[in-house]
Amino acid sequence: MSETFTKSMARNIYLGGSVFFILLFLALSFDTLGALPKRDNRQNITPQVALGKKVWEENNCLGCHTLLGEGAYFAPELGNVYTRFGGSKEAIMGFIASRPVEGIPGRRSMPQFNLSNEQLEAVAEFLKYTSEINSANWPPNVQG
Amino acid sequence: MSTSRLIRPCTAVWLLLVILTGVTYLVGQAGLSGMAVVAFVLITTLFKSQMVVDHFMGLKRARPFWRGLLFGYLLIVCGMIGVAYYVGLTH
Amino acid sequence: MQFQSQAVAKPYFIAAIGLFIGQILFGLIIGTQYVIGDFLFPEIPFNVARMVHTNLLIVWLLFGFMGAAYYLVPEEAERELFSPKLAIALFWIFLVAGALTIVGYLAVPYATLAAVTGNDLLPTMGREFLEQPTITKMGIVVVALAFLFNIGMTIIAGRKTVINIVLLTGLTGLAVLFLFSFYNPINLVLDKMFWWWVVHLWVEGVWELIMGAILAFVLIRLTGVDREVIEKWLYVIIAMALITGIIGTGHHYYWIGTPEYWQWWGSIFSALEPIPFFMMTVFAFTMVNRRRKEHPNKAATLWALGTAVMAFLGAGVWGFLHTLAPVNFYTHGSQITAAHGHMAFYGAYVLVVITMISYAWPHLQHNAPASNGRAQLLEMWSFWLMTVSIVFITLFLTGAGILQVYLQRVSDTPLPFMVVQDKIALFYWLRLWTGVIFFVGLCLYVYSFFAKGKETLASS
Amino acid sequence: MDTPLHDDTGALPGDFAIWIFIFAELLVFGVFFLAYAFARANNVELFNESQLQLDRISGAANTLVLITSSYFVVRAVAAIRDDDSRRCVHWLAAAIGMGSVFLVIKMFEFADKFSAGISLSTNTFFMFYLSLTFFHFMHVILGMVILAAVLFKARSGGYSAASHIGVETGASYWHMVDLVWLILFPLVYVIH
Repeated sequence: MSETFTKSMARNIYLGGSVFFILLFLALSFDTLGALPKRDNRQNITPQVALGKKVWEENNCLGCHTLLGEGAYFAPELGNVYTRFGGSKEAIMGFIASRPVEGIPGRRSMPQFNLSNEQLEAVAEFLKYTSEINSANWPPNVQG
Repeated sequence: MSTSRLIRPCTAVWLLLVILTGVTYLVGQAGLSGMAVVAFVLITTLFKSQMVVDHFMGLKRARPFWRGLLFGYLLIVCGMIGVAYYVGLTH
Repeated sequence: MQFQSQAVAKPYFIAAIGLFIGQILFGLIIGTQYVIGDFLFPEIPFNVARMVHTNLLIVWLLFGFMGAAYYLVPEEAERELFSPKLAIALFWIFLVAGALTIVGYLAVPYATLAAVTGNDLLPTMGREFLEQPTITKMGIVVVALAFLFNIGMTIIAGRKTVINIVLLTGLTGLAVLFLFSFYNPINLVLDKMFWWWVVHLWVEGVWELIMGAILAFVLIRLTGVDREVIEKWLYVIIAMALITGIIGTGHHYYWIGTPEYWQWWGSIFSALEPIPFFMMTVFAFTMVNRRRKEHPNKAATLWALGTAVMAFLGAGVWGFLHTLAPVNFYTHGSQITAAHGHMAFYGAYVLVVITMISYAWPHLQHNAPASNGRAQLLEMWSFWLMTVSIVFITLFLTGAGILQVYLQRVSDTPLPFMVVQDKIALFYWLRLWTGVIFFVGLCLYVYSFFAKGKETLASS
Repeated sequence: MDTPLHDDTGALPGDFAIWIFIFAELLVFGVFFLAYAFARANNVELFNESQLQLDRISGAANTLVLITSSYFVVRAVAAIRDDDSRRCVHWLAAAIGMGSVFLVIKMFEFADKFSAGISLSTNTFFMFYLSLTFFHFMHVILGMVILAAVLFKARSGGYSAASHIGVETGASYWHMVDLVWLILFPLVYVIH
């Protein structure tokens, strides 16, 4: 190759290119923050939802399940579980509360987390709130 | 640089680009559409872009490979835009 | 070894490999739980074992990166490390904090750990890969800052090579972006959006700088190719990585509540993300082909080339497979994602750390440029065993993923998750057995450190 | 002197590093253009309707502005090949000036759209319109920064007829910014 190709210009491309795309990313992120209120269902964030998210986190639910497709792939998607369970918070609460301590022989088993009724309701409310986030029609169907 | 010519080659290219831009604009203003019009606009665009590549970027003096690479790029982009337009017509 | 203080890298490398073994053991546990659901239940439920698996991966890679930095920075800067004592102190702090965290995961229920460590005060736990108690996260920040100080002071006082600067930039970015792990809003969409600022901008951003710097360092040593050439290509490659990777974050913003324009931005830019990996592959092979000397450490060359190829396959090709929004709509959060994750992490980061260890170890241990022939042969065997295994693990998971996506999401009569999991169990069995072979490869790798050869290479 | 060394070798003008960047940018824009074109094919009516709200005069004026500024850059390169740093600086300043005109016109256009409540989330057409033009807008700014850096170096006598690869590097990038707009304008503003 007869082209001139200097290290200092390569460095300039690296620095200039990085700054350029960082700024672009910040600009897009800024626009996203402005667009979120219409999509993220924030009007339904209640203290109960907040508690639900905390219970969700402190029992590491994401260690088995996905939520809006993110998490582990060992157990069903829960972003739409409220819809899948027929819009029933009681069904969700009942499922979590009824897990056998010793598991189901030979099957993937969900631990018994010994949640209080208040915590159960909060988790269900959190999952209801999650199901109402505008996720661009994902998942493709109710099975998640 | 030759100063004996009436007009510098690059100035002539600039003038040509200005005129062709005017034509493209007028096509838009006239509200013309249809495959033939779009083909005309795209070929004009291809021509204009290649003028920039050849005479402004100066790739006319570079190895044919580089010039060909950019021409190929422009051809694919303009061509596929034309294909997409055609697809839109048939929908 | 040119500088005495490079020796502090040694405990880091040992810890890295030790934790790597732990990571794979827990990988085998969760691989088993995939097919024998109640395996070790309720003592070690899947979520705990998986958390140990992924957290050990992150921690051992960080040990590897730090060890690599301690080894290469003095040599590049041409001076002793600013403070070897600090480096050793940080090693023990990090190791003990890491070990305590893992013990915490295994000894008590996660909710108890959260309560004990005061997650109420600043809740940051329970998010994928960032499960560490808040206090551990703070410890990580402190260790990272002290580490950066140590490395930074060394670089400032010494020769400022491109490799050192790029490495320092990458490590600084790693530390700075980790701060977003402390931001955990109740709004789930915001939470997820900024969670990716840690996770994506790590693995598809600043970690690539670290990887590029390590690879460039090793290639200069192994091939004897002019530093100028390697350094300018390093710049170009990481420039491409950031140009495509930063906006490429958008491929995580398709379905989590963020606006739909990310489907376009994310698709377009992440479709170009294979380019830097491809360049890295071409770069590594070109440099090795143009080598000006025959370095006796053949194993290190193999690891380096393996890094370039496997990073391209895992991060580039398998990433591209499901990165376009219309495809990702069906594959998001399926076994396809798992397939990509396994090969990308192995190819890009596991291999680059091992490359560094493979290059540095003979210097650290024997003060020789290479281990004996038998040790190298064992290393190469372990390379092929682990690499072929990970390729098959990826293929089996891809097979599982394709079936899962079809049965659960595409077909006219979508089946429930657990029904589908039963139907694709065969692939999980295959993955598990391949994982066992991977573990054999890893054992062979560890054994190679102790292998005695007939011939002993002259001291450098 | 009128045929600098690199002309004989058939090398790309300027530093090869910038060409790697240029090819990468062209690739991004190319993919973006085709994404627009095929998204349009699926939404012809929406695109045609929304396109009517664009200000074609601004678009055309900006095309002329960019072509002219590119022309000025050509003259700047010619000047330095004649070993005339002073004229080179003048032409570069003129080119940067035209770049600023582009930015001003574009900002009026953006302001007009924003005040009409149009955003990235309005519809697919405006998503593309704003994305493409804003992405290009940032490139104009980057190009101006590069030209300004070249200008300052030229002003301090950093280039000569024998050594002016930096001028060609900046010029090549600026022409790329022009080139992309030459396709963007008919694609987004005219074709319907």
